[in-house]
Amino acid sequence: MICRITDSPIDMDELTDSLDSPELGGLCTFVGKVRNHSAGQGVTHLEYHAYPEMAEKKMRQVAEEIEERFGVAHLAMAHRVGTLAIGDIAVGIAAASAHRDAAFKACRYAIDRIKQIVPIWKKEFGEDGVAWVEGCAVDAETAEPQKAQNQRV
Amino acid sequence: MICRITDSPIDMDELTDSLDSPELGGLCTFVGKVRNHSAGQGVTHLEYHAYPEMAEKKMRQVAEEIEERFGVAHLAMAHRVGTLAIGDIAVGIAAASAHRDAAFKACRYAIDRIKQIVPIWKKEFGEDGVAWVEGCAVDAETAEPQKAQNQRV
Amino acid sequence: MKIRVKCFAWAKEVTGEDEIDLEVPEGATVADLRESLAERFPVFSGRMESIAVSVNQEFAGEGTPVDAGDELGLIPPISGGCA
Amino acid sequence: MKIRVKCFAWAKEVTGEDEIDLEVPEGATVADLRESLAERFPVFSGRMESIAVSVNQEFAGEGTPVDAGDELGLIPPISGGCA
Repeated sequence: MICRITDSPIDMDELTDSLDSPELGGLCTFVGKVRNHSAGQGVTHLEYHAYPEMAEKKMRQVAEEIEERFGVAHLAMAHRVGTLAIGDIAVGIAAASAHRDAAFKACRYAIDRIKQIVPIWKKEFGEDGVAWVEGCAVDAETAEPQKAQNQRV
Repeated sequence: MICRITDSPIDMDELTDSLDSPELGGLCTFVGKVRNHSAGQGVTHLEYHAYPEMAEKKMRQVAEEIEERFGVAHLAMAHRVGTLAIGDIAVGIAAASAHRDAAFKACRYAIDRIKQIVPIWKKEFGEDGVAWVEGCAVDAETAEPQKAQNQRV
Repeated sequence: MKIRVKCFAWAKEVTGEDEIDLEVPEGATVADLRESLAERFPVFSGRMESIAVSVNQEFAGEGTPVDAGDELGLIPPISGGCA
Repeated sequence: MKIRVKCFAWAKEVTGEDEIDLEVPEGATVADLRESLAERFPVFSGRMESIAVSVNQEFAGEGTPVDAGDELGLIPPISGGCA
């Protein structure tokens, strides 16, 4: 199982190849790329920052949650950090299972959950300036996310 | 938009590359591979048969339904026919959108709907013999699918 | 009139043909096609309700007219994809 | 006692440091860490509830003890992924 923070380009083939097995009929992948727009304004590039050790630990937690919830043990996920251009892959996820329903659910849960609990931050450089994109404030007591506001810098 | 029945191996990179565009932040793919088991019995290989012209037409219908339902216009789908070995890709789908929710929904709808209305047949060669795997009988009046039983041959 | 009907998968296997010719009355519909089919190939009678008929590459209801110039097909239950 | 706290993203930017040292009483908790942080960097006061604290790479509640040997972090709202 791959749970990786990396400053190199993400190779989806590597992620999917890591899951290859003759009993797995369904493979669902998600690729998150840097868009040229965000909340109606143009974006020129992004910086992704992470707390790498904790981020990989939390990714492994996401994988454990997925195995518990959906019985899917064949997962690979990688998130890139550093400066990314439009079109670069920021995050890649692959989930394989005997049947498609579990593969889709695992992949969807992975990206949603990564955005909630994996300590990665996105700084957006756009037409209107620079902002930290802050999706989820983690509630200290429950370690569960709640909606946050972006911080302009 | 790719909607293709093919007797050549499916190249997922070709499908996803066809969707590349700077406004698309989320890409969801599904790959269906030949499993080494089905309904508890071992499978040695498969044959996929199609009514190719109608199949591609029905795939285009699926794409139209997806654009209507989810607003997702960036789709690529390919289904292979002929003799396939364990691990071969039978079907590949890619859906891209600005946001991930629509990409996931489009991709999931595509594979579910393909299995309902696109005239493709699977003949399974396994330990216990040979069978046509018949998932969906299409109701003639509504052109909507209903559950069918496999036919042994 | 004579109509030509494409056979796929199980239907191709039991007819032994890619295409079959059936005799139907002028002004025939899909229902007439089925009647002629069951006469010629009794094996269809037992599972006629699971076989769809396509007319010009669309699934067609029982009342749909069929003509010698139409592209007609017998569509056993499908199993697209996998998993 | 002196504790060392890692700063990330917005927290790193406003402190200007990868890590800061804070003075807290013996037997301190995350709540004490926050108090010391707000005194030293008043900019945190206005949005303290959106900053999570990690203790040894886990999100930690207000009553969690903090010790000089712990790996401590300030976690602004996260934005993993994209799209």
